[in-house]
Amino acid sequence: MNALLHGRLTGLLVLGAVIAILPAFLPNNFYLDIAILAGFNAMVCVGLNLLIGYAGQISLGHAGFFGIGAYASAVLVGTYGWPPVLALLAGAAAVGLLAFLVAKPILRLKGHYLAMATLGIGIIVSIVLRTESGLTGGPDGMMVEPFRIFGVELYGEKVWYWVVGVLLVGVVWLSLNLIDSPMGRALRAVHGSEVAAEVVGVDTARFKVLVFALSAVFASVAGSLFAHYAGLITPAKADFFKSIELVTMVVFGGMASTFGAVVGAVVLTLLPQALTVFQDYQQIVLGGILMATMVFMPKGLLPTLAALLPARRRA
Amino acid sequence: MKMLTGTDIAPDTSTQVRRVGRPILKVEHLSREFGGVLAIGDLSFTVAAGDIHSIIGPNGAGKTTLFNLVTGVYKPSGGRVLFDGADVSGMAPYKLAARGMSRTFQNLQIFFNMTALENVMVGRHLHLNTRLLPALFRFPSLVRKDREARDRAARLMADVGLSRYVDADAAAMPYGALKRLEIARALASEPKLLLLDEPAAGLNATESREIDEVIKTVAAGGITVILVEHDMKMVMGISHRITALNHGRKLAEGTPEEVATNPEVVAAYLGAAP
Amino acid sequence: MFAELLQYLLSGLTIGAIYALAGLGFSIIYNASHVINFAQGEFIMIGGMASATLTASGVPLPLAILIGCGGAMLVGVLVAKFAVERARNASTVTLIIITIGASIFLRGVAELVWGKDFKRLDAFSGETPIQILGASMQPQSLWVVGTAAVLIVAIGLFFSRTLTGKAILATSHNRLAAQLVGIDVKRVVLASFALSAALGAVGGAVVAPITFSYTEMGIMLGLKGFTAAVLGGLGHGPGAVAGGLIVGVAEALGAGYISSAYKDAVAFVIILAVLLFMPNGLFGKRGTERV
Amino acid sequence: MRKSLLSTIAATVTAAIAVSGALMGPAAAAEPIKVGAIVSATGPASFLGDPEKKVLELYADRINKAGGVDGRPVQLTVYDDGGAADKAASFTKRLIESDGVDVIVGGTTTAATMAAVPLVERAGVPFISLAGAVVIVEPVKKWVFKTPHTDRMAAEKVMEDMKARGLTKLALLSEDSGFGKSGREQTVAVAKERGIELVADETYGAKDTDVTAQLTKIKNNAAAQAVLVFGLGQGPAVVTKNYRQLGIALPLYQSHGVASKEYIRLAGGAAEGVRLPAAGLVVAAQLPESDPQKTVVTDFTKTYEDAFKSEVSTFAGHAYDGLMIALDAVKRSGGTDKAKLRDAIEQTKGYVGTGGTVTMGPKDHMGLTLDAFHMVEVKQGDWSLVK
Repeated sequence: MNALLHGRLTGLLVLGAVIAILPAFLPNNFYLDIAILAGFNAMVCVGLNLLIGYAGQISLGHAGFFGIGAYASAVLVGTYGWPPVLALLAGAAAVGLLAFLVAKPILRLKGHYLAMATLGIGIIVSIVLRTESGLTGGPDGMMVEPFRIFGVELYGEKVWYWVVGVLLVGVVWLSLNLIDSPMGRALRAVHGSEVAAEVVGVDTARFKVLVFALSAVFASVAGSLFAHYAGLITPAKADFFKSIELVTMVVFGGMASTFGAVVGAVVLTLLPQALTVFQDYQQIVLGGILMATMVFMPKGLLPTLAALLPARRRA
Repeated sequence: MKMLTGTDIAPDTSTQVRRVGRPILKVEHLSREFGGVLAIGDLSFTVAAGDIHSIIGPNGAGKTTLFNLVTGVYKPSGGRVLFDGADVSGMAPYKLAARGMSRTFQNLQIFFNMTALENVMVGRHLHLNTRLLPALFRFPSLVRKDREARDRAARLMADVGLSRYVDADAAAMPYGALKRLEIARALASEPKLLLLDEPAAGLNATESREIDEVIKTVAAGGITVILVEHDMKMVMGISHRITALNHGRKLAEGTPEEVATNPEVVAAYLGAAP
Repeated sequence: MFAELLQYLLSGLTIGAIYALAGLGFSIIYNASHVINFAQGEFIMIGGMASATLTASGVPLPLAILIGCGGAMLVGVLVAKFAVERARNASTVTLIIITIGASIFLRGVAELVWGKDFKRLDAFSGETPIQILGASMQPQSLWVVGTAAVLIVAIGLFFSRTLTGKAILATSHNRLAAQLVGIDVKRVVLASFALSAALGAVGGAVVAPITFSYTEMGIMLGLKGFTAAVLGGLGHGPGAVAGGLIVGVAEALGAGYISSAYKDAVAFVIILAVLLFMPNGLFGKRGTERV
Repeated sequence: MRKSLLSTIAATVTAAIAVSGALMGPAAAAEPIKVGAIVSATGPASFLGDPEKKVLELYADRINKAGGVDGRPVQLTVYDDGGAADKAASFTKRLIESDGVDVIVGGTTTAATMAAVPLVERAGVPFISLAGAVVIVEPVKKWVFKTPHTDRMAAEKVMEDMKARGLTKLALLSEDSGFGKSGREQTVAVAKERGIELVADETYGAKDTDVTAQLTKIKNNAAAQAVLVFGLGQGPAVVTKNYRQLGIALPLYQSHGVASKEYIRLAGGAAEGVRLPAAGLVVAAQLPESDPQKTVVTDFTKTYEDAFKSEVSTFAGHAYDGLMIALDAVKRSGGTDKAKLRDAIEQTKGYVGTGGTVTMGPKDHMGLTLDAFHMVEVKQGDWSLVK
């Protein structure tokens, strides 16, 4: 118990420290920008990992929720003049409700059928965003107003870096709390054996729906903030590829590991930028790395590395 | 599988004081078919509170199907199940758990993605705060109760002889220990009725005896036990009452000695026509 | 009015035939290995690109298709051997990521080999439209539908008449039992990938004159193929074919009568609606969990 | 397999170093002129972006071999946005923040351009777009310029031609992309001014492989006398093929978004008789000797076709014009001070390029007039000037 709590705090402290000293090593705003994008992805992945890694349910449609959050902010603030905070909350509430409504029927599905259903939902959302151009600006997206709170406008990489950094630590904290709670154990039990969870009183359907909605809300909030930060949102941020990218980050970093999700998001956000030196070989290298990692480290990066350190495993 | 032999059918009746408790479980005309094949047909029996009630029968007799019907894993095609006087036919397992029914599985259903202790703590689910917000923000009350649950789970593990596995990953434990872990997990939910599906299968003689003791202790603690087991020595040794099944139907019911001497039961086990 | 409906049906059946082939490919691999191969669309792309570029450099069409087909089969076997087989016991998600990695990799190689531009492949028998009761279709559509029909029948015979086919079926029913009766399960998996790749490649070649070929042509076709396979019930061959045709026709009707912009959404709306009521697809077996 | 992948990576790294070495090569002593470019070399607009990328690289190289500009070499950084606006925005950020470029050429598509606009405006970096829509330069943005003709001019040119043929009822089919949407708006506006009636208004997706549904509706519209397609990339080629498949007999117009031989190659025989407005570049040989562009376009065509063994397109020309206008401004402003460079670009006067003669001003950040825009028709697989 103490060891577990201890590990939790250590992890959070390390994460916080890395975030705090990182800017000293980043030469310009471009690198800050990449760090911020990694942070946004990490937030979504920490949430998605609760669903995929801990509760063992697949979603190939989470970019759709990210997209709804982003567009809710873009449209409500830009077109209807809502305060950004209110728009963000409205987006999150709408996504939570939507996720809640669709989750009940689709989470009865198993394995590949669930993959198909979530993929379908994500694609439908992205098609709607792409098509309703009167509202959303169509395939080329729309501009988004800066985020304003208490009369202060959040603008520029230097400001956003700290905003995203603090939020990420917060999201990781929430996730760690959840995992080490009765509800968290119920989620993991759903993954381990649904029927065994049921016979000791776990309403598996309820927890699946709850975690699906929760991870969707994480994605929505990240989407809203991302839209304000980037100043431009396009349906590409809600499409199938983005969903796949998110799942890949979770699995790559290590399923059922909150810090793994963070690591996966960071590595896979940096990778394409680093791979631009490969020019035409970029895709080949990216595809190759994905395959190789999953074939040789099916548990993902962090758990595999952690297993190499036997001392940590004991703790 | 052990064959029924002469020595096996010699229950130690002297220690068996017949207590007739109120009925805790009533199965009435229960049936279930799979694609036209009847797995359970018109089955009725009653389990008295406080008993160790065994269900025996050759492979394919429908014992596990019966467990699945009683615990809500499968929905019955016909008939009903009454638990504590209420009709619970087809009720979801988690609702039955809340009413005080839990079970173990013939094919292990362990949460291999957790530690042994956490497996048992999941068993405490019904007695803990499982709401989202307290979990996310780690309310002090939740942390305190969770700590209690942890201690209690550790005690339960000790009760079933698993003290040395408290911090182990479930995935790293031997088969025999996992069998007991399932019992500990089921007990953690504080059931009134516990269904054990072949708790001794795959265990050696020493381990079987240990399980035997565990079951007796459980029953002594006031928990009704329904037991499916092929180890006839164990069944005959600890059961108050036995229901014998064959081809999904009831073959015989009674005290161990009644059932053991029932020619139909003997025939079914020997594979001969009655 | 009728001509319009017929026009949509013809368009729908043409593209539906390709979805059916892709869906069948998904089902075959799923049966043999319980893997959803997200690189299925890339087999289609390889077929389309190979036949377009080879004919452009003077190779006769049938030979070009054959080479494309062979190339795709080789790629399929390599993917099975070096990626899927090695990760046999990995989780569903991990396997999905592996095949997605493979598809990204293959697209990258294709861009390098063939370039990023669109390739044109001449229609097999001219472009003079065929008029049917006021609707018109490209002669290539007949090639697409005809080829798909022949392949589907051939696959049906393969599974019911040949030893290899039966071995694949046996493996899908019970992997362990198949192994015990002496079926080399690994080879069955390789064979299923080769077979699916061949189906995809031929599909890609016949559809290329209609859609053009380009390195990204397989993405949507692959996804629709997956939809077709799930709609029919995963692992159910005839179901996948029916699923493909249903998706194709529904899309064309949706584009014609509802909104062309929502064409791609039609397939996914259908699949959601079906899964809501039939969690195992239209023809899939209802499984009962063994505990 | 692993081994070959590793050697591939090694080869690529070596190649990358070699390329950057070559770029820095001869005039490495002087401070380079940093030109950034964002093009859609892949994706649905690749047949616009790919030649643009090639031309930029070709001419940067040629200029450097010839001693650079005022003795300073051109250091070109090109990123491929794959046709995605958000990628264009992120690469713009990278060019400005990390690569520290002096001027940016690019934005193959209107969407990519519009995504970059707020960033360059804020950072104060001169930006010359290669995209078609009028929204890029109207209203005028301080740091933003463009080289191609606008969609508005294309609509005007098409309707001029319709009038000449006595046609007054137009069916419009536009792509759902930025270019198509802007084109649609301009067509609607111009039609109103010119007394052309818009009898159908359909859209299609940039990646659609079948548009028979939309065309069937147009076919069944008895009023239509001509059809105009506003789109770029392969979409219009698909439209053209489906158009012939359905046997629609009306005259078919395309926009300048398809002024590339790629379009004719893809659409094949179906493209015969299609008309579109295009810069003189694609009909270089057919231009009269008196045309001021004659020399420029003939030379450019020769250089391009010798280098790449493929036929020149107007898009290659847009990139050429963009690079030349930028470098010309560097020369005139005597350096790479961004504000001075911007002013110099705005003062471009009488520059004869592949798109026409460019004379910009504070209120005109494109500088082209309608007379450099020619109506061409596809005849026997080639462009032919409509007289």
